[in-house]
Formats: sequence, C-alpha cells, structure tokens
Amino acid sequence: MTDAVSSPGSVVAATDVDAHMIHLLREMMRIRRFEERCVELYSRTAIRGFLHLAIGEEACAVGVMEALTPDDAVVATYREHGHALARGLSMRATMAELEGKVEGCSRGRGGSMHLFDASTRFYGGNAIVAGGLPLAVGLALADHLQGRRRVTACFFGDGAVAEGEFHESMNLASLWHLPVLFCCENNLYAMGTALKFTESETDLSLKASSYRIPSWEVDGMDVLAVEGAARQAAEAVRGGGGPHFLEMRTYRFRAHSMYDPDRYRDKGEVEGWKEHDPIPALAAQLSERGAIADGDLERMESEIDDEVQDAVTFADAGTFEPIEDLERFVTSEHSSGATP
Amino acid sequence: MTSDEARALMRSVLHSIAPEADLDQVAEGETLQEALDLDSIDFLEFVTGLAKATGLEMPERDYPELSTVEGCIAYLTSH
Amino acid sequence: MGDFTMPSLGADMESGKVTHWLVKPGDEVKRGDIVAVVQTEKSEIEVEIFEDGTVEELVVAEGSQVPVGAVLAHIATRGPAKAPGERRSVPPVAREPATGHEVRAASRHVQGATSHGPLVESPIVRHLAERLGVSLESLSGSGLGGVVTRADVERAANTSAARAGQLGSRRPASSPFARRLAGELGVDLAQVTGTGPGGSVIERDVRRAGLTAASEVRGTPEATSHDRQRAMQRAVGALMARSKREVPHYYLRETIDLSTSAAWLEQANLERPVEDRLVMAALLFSATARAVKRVPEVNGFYVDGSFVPSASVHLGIAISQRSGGLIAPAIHDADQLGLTELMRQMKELVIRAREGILRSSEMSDPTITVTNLGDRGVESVLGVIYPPQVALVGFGRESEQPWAANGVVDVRRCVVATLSGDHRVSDGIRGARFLREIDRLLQEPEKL
Amino acid sequence: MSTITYREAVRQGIRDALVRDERVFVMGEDIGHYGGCYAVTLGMLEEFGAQRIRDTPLSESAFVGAGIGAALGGMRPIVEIMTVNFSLLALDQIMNNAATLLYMSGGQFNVPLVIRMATGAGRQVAAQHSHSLEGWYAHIPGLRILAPATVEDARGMLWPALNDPDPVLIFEHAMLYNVEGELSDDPVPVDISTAAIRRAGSDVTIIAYGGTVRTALAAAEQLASEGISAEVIDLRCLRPLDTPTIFASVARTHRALVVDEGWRSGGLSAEVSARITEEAFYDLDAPVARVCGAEVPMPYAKHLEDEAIPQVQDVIAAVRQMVA
Repeated sequence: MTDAVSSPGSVVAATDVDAHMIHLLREMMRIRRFEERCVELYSRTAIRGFLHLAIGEEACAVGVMEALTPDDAVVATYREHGHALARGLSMRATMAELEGKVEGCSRGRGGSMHLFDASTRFYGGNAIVAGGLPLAVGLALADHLQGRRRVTACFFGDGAVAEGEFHESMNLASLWHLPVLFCCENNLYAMGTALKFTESETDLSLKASSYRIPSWEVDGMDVLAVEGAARQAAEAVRGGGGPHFLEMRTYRFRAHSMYDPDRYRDKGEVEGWKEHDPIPALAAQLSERGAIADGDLERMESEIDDEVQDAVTFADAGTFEPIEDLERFVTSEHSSGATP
Repeated sequence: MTSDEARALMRSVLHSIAPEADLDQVAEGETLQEALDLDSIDFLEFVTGLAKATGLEMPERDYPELSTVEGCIAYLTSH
Repeated sequence: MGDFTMPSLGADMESGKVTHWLVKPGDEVKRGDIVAVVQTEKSEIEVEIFEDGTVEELVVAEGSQVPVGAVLAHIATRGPAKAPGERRSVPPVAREPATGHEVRAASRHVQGATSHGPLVESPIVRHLAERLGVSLESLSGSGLGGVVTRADVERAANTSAARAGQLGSRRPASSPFARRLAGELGVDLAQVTGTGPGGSVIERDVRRAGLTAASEVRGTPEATSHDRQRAMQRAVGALMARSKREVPHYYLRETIDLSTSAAWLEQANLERPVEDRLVMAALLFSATARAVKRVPEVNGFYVDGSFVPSASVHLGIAISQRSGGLIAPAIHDADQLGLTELMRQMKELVIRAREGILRSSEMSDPTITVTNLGDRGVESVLGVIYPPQVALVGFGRESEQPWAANGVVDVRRCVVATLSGDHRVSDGIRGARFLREIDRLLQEPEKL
Repeated sequence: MSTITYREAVRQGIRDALVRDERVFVMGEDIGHYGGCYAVTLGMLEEFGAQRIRDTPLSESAFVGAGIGAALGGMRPIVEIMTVNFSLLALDQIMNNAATLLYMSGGQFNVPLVIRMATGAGRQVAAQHSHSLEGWYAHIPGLRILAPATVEDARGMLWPALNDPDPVLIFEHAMLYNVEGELSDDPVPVDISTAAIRRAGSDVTIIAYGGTVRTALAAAEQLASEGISAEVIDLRCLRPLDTPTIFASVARTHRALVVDEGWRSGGLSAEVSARITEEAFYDLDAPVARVCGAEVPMPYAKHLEDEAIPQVQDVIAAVRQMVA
C-alpha cells in the first residue's frame, strides 16, 4: 500500500519535469499531513514529550534530499520529521517512533527528536542545537580518509549559528576541506527569540563565507529553488570542492513546540508567510502548467491520508518495548564487527 | 506376624528415630545402618522400639540377624 | 457526532481552563480552526479542532477548569466516519482528585488509628526517639496535623535528660562484620566490651567474647529448629577455622585392646532389658571422662593467653546432624555418672541434637570433647580442638586386629584412640599419659 | 624485559595501533608538529604522515565530535585532549553524542571512539590544568573509563579500547609520564574490564587508581613495617567498576580505604564507598574511609598543592586509624 501511494503513477504526468514536480508536491504533502496528524495524536496523548513541527518548512527538507544519493549521509535536528520522511524512512516506523513503540525507527528510545535509521544513513535527530555539526564533520572526515566520494548533509536552524560548535565546525570542515553540505534552515526564530535579538550579523551566509566556505541564500519556501541550489552545492561537494553552505529562508507556521503560546510573533507576520506556503505554490504552478487536472490533487490528498492512516494504525497496533530491555544498548551487545 | 506387618512395624519404629529414613530405599542385602545412616545408638533405639512393640527380648547376639530388612522381617515373622 | 476535548499541550499538563470560546452552537468548523482559548499553567493557548462539522453544544462554560480529555463541546460531523480504532476515547478524569496534602493527611490518620500511637511523620523521628529513649506515646506533636517532629523528640529528650541528669543508655556501636560474626558465634553483643574506635565493638572483640563464653552457641528462641541448626553449623565452622589458625595442635594415637570391655559389655547387656542396654561408646566416653582426673591439662579452657583448668568434666560429644554439620553438646559431670545414666543421657542428647532442639545448657561448657566414629567409621580420627577447649579425643571404628603380646599373636577387638592436644597447655608426654589412662580404664570395664 | 617510561609505553601503544590497523588515526591539539603536549606523539607525524596524525584547531567540541562522526563512518579515531579541564569544552559531544547515540538510535549506531587525556595535579599548573574529573565521566552510562597506572596498562589498554565497539575514555595521570617501569618486550594483552590487586594483604583494602596507585603502594610498604598488612587494588576501569574484586578483598580484610585524587563530594570515591556499603556491609569491621583531594580549585603554590592531593602519609594515617 505504501508503495502504491508513493508511486507518482496515480497522477498523469505530461512530462518528466511535471512528474518530478508532482513528486516534490507529494513529498511535501506527505510531511504536512503527517505532522498535522501528529498534532492530533499529541492532543490525544498518543504522542508525548516534545513535538516540534516543521509545517511551512517542508520545501527545505524535500528540496535538499533530492540532491542526495543513497550513499550520502544526513544529520538532522530535533525538528526532523520532514527530513526523515523525505530521506525515505518509512512513515510507519516514524509514526511508531513518535508513539514510543518498539517498531519505531529508534525502538521508541528516541521519540520525535531522535529519529535514526542506519539503512538510509540517517544519523538523527540531534536535539542539542548545533550538536550535530561536529558529527557531520566527522562523517565527512571518514569519507575523506577512505577516499569515498560521498556527501554528508547537515541540517540546523538559525539558532545554531550562535553556538560555538557551529563556528568550530565551519572552521574545521573548511580547514580540512571536508565534503559537508551545511543546510541552514533560517526560520528567523531561535525558539522564541528573533534572530535580530541574538545575532550581530543576521546575514548568515556571510558567516560561512568568513570561513572561506562557498555559500548561497535561497528561498526556502520554493522547493524547486531549494532543489536547484542543493544539487549545485552537493555536486560541488562531491566533486572535491570542500564544504558548502546553503541558507534557506523559511518560516514555520506553527509554534516552536506544542506547548508554545507563540507570543513572540505577530499574527500578521505568520499570516503573511502563509501566503508563501510552498505546497499551494507548487500546486498552483502545476495547475498552470496543466500538469494536474481537477480531482488529481484530491486524489493525491486521499492517497496520502490513507498512508498516514496506515501509519497511525500501524503505530497504534505496535508494542511497547519490554521493561526488561530498559538497559539494552547502553553499550553494544556484540563486540564483533568492531575489531579495528 | 506377617511380613507385611513386620515391615509396617519397622517403618513405624524407624520413623520415630530417623524421620527422613525410607525403608524402601534399602537395597536387598544392604545393612540398615549403612543404608539409612544410622549410628550404633540409632540402631539400639531401633531394636529397642521393635522389642517394645513385640515384647521380644532381642538379645545382643541376635543383632546381626536384625541388620538387614529381610533379616529383620524373617526374625519378626519367625519369633 | 464527535467530541471536542481538552487537548494535552504538554506532558506536564493535567488540566486547562477554557478562557474563551471562539465558536458558538450552530457554527460551522473546519479541521484546524481555532475554536477556543485555553489557559494552562504556562500560558494561554489557542486550541484547534481536528474535524469538520457543526458545533452542537458547548459543554463547558468559559472560566471552567477541566482535566485533559474532558469533553468541551459536541460537534456534529460530516463526511465518512473515521476508521475504527483511530479515536481513542479518553476516560473522564475525576473532577476533584484529592490533593497530595489531603492524601497524606488521610493516610496518617489511618496509621494513627491502627497503631493507637501519636502521628509520626518519618522513620527518622521514630529512630531518634528510640535512640534517645523518648516514648512517642507521651508526646504531642507540633508538626502539621499534630505530627511528632524531630524537634519534639529532641525537646523531650533534653527535658528528660535534664531531669535524669543524663541521656538514656545507648547500645554500643558495633561494626556490621562484628554483628554478623556475633550472630554466627552466638555471642550477645550487649555483653561485649568494644575496643574499636570510640569504644565500638569490632571483630576482635566478638572473637574474644566468643572464646571466653566457652563457645556458647545458642539459637534464638524464636528461630526455627532448622535456622538454629544452621546457625550452630556455621558457628562450629567458624570455631574450627579459628582453632586451626590459632591452636598449635599435636596428635597422638594408641591402639587399645577392647576384648575385655567387649566381653563385659556382651555379658552386661544379656542381663539388661533392651532399653537399658549399653553400647561401646558409653564405655569409651566414661573411660575418657574418668581419665581426665589423672591428666587435668586436657580439661579446661585456654583464655586470654593462659590455661584455666576445669574442676568438673563436662564431656562434649560430637554428634553429626542429619542435615549435615557437627555439634558437640555436653554431658555434664560425665566422670560422676554410672554407665546406665551416661547411656541414658547420651541417647537423649543424640535425639535432641538430631532434632535441633538442644537446650542452651547442653551447648555450653564442654570442657573436653570426644568424637566417636562408631562402627561405620574408619580406623582413626584426628580431630580439631573446639576452642577454647584444649583437647579432643577421637575413637575410630572397632575392628579385629592381629595383636602381639607375650610372644604370641592372636586376634583382638581393638579401637584406635587419638588425642588432639593444645601444645600451649599440654605436651606429648602428658597426652600419652592421658591415652594410656583411657586404655587402662577400658581394661577394667566393671569399674566404669 | 626492559625499563621504559610511561610516556614511551603510551607511545608504543599508539604506534602499534597505527601499524596494525589503517583505520586508526590520531587527532588533537599540538600532536603533530609540536609532538604532543606531553611528547607522547613525538615523531609520529614524520612516521605516519599528516592524514593520520592530525593537528587540530583549538576546538575541542568540533574535533571530539568529528571523532564521533569518523567512528560512525568506519574509522577508529584516537582523539587526544590535552588535559581533562579542556575536555569540558567537548562535554556536549562526549555526553550527548558519544555516550547516547547507541541507545537513542535503538542499537543502530555504535561509536568505536577512543579519547585519551591527561589528568591530575602535581606540576604546579594550578586550577585550570590539574583536576581529576574522571569520576564525572564515570558517571555517564555508555562510556568505558580507563585509568592506566602501570607501564603495562599504558601500553596495553589502547588496543582493546580500540576494539571496544563503544566509546572509551583513557585518563593518563600527568605525573606518571616520566615514571619508569618494567615491561616485557613482547606486548602482553591486557583486559579493560577488571581491577588488579597490586599488592596482597590481610588487614585493610586500599582502593586506588591512576596516579594514586603509587601512593597506595608506598603507604602499604611502610605499613608493612609496622605489622599492618594492606592489600592494594588498582581499579584500572572506573566504569564499569569491577566490584566483585573489591568485595572479595573486603571480605578478606573487613576494612576498605578509597584513595582518590578527585574531590570527595559526589566523586568516584563516594561511588566505590557506597557500593561497598550497599553490598559488602556485613563484611565491614570499620567504616569505609576515604583519602581524597582537598575540596579546592587546585592551588599553584607547591606546599598548597601537596596538601591538596593525597600523600603517602595521609594514606598511612587513615589506615592506622582504621586498624587501631
């Protein structure tokens, strides 16, 4: 069922370009519907802990992932449902993780903030702001030392730019010429504090430039623009061009987390950004191109609803890890395979 | 006294001396003392018990006859 | 038809107050519409609805505080029914859960009612009261709800101390190992003088007490016989280990001709009713007890670096227990008893020892111990002295041996007697004298 | 057998690993061109090249994190942090990533990383270069914490640490680098799980590790001349603790003294003491005692520094009091 849903074949495509655009639309809508469902599940207490939504920011995750190959690695943040789904984690495993079930992609050990998946080289789910950057530098260092032409894409928000780890990592990646694609999702707020209150220089790409890292600014509400920039940057990285930096200007439509009264943003500002919602924007483009007809969108919606419902049913039917396993994986169970 | 009665009597006397001792565990020809871990005082108590129950005198020279289950039964049924 | 419920907006949110309704009955609502404002501990939050429909009824008035999951409004829904199992019904939460304070007060009340004592807040207070010798019954608490507090206890203690001029006597401090050891050796800690830091009782104090109390091993009255048996067994083990470490043993052995005794015994038993018959062990024990009179160095205790001879002969006899282990209760004044009485006491002792119901008097005071392997044993036994005793006599199995005397070899009934002696008290010469004396007495059984 | 310094033993261990496994590389501050702050890596840049002997910027968080990433990416990094106080700049990476990734990922991502660092006082380098914070790290589930006290362990612990699928932190006491010891010419494999009894005794168990093992042994030697027989345990592995060895010893001696250069409050000595109290209580004939570092930031002046760290006489005095 999941396969049928994710196949673009259900919508008639005029050209390869149209088909690709439809694919991007579908991916963004999958993330949107998934997260909307998460709000409901949270309100019903099926999901607990922190729940950070990226509604409004879907174009960043979807656009960048298009530029990566299966061999590449992804390091994400605690607002990473979109990155996980766009990277190819199954919606079932992701939803089960949010519900704390052992069928989840991290066996229910991580929850919303710590999605992991070895099969897609998805290295989390890092909930320390900027804490994932050194990790990404190291993954790239391993590729560099082993002569592999792979890219490590590292996502972080504008808040990370204020952290020392950001600067240390920029410096080290540039100094050692490592294949990292730094993807900054600038949604203008570090939790509840606007960038202008925390940064002396709010043009973030300048910071990367100061470390001699090629950097771009891109409209993070335009998935095609993100994809284009990301492809260009990723190819440069893969080709031995050292680290690259993408600043994606984006916006989250919802509060920082479920318990955030959102007092720090003007309602007008939020509404203004909603006019740039990447999903209707792309749908309109497709419609203009004649790539989708009446009813196609509804059909896609319905297929996605089915996929989300399937994921929820799967997660609800999932099991909780036995209490006896509480201490499993504090350390490795097998020392084999780790022999230097 | 029949041999069943003799065996029952032995069992009863034994129980008061060594509650955990099981007469059925004693192999043919094995001495009671060896099989049931009885010391000389235990054995004397055993003989005393049998003597009291039967009214027999059971002099010391007869002790060897009483040392096995079969011997004991034979002794009790024949006296 | 659906219910709009108080959402959970954080793991720590238990309830929320509806401050504003943004919809009224009859309003059409769409999934995602903001329908109410809810105040939580942290802030006011706009809450949304998850289905499309028409507001039928607002169940909760503005200003109401309700638990998470409580129905706030009924919504008449359109469209297909949701998949079964999707909606998780939230059971209504009790409107008025007891506060923590009320719960605690209630349980205190129960506690007070059952114990008929004062309300006591904590075990610490109880412990303190016990330590300071303050009766809790006599106190009225100054704490919340009349609870007795630490301060109350201390005040009471000071008052009574002032009255009495001193604090109540305290149990001396003792180390955990000392306590464990005391249990194993059957030593009463209250009777032990501590020499550790601050006068605390430590290992060496218990060991010393264990010795001077003449291996006074007792089971506690409330312990089961099995427990006592085990405790005795452990105690003996500890004593044996101590003995092997500290007592310089010497060993002697002598083969004794029992022909005379055996013949006498056979004859004697012929005349005795079965319940009065003797066994050879009675003769051996009697001979041993009487031989002590000639060689007093083997009878008594070695305590605090010197030997204290005993005027009486309390003959410890080693008895194996069916559950394993060995104990050696005493037959008091064994040298004064005739064979019949000795035999009677032996039988009784064996039975009680086997049942683990020895009296403490039987366990105390052996001045010398004898172990007899009996007819199922082996040729000889070299035993370990029971400290603080200074000698142990062992008899092996009776057996027929070639015996050379006066240039003639014949067969005699024999037993090997051994002596394990404490070299700090006696020596081979005195020990040999002792064994020879036993031999001599066994050649005159009629005098035993 | 030959006599070598602790420094040389550490160096041999690293060289050996670099030769044996091409996935092994070393990175840290001043380890290449400078030759290592403690000269441990002297000459390695020339021998193994700049790819495998990597000088890093003064960015503890970035290069420790990079070590974690490289380990995830299939390498076997040896990360050197100059001194334990500096490791605090990388604490986020050690605690939030190295120690947690395996668990958070439900067993998917293990981190075969080794971090070495110098620890301890004694060189008059005052309050930002002298502390013994290994006890803090021993607090963290997911890490293995080693403290080599002998030349044999200094050389031998690295290889099994690299073989461990999970992060291992090795704490080398700075005062040990110049200490000489006897070492067999052929490396003998050592384990990284158990404590070692460095001296057998019957009256008291002295539990030490790293830099304090020498102190404890010297104290035991003097105590022997007074007729007090002290057993000395070298913990070797601070997490997980080898409690069976400790308990077995306490069951023999009935007295335990913990010697720890770290602070007393909430420290490793507190943990060892608590374990003994919890699980060997009825073997104790005296309260567990501790000789710890003074609860001060390390002072500069020599006499004050000496006073602040456990000395042989402190250990002797503590033992005398226990067996009094």
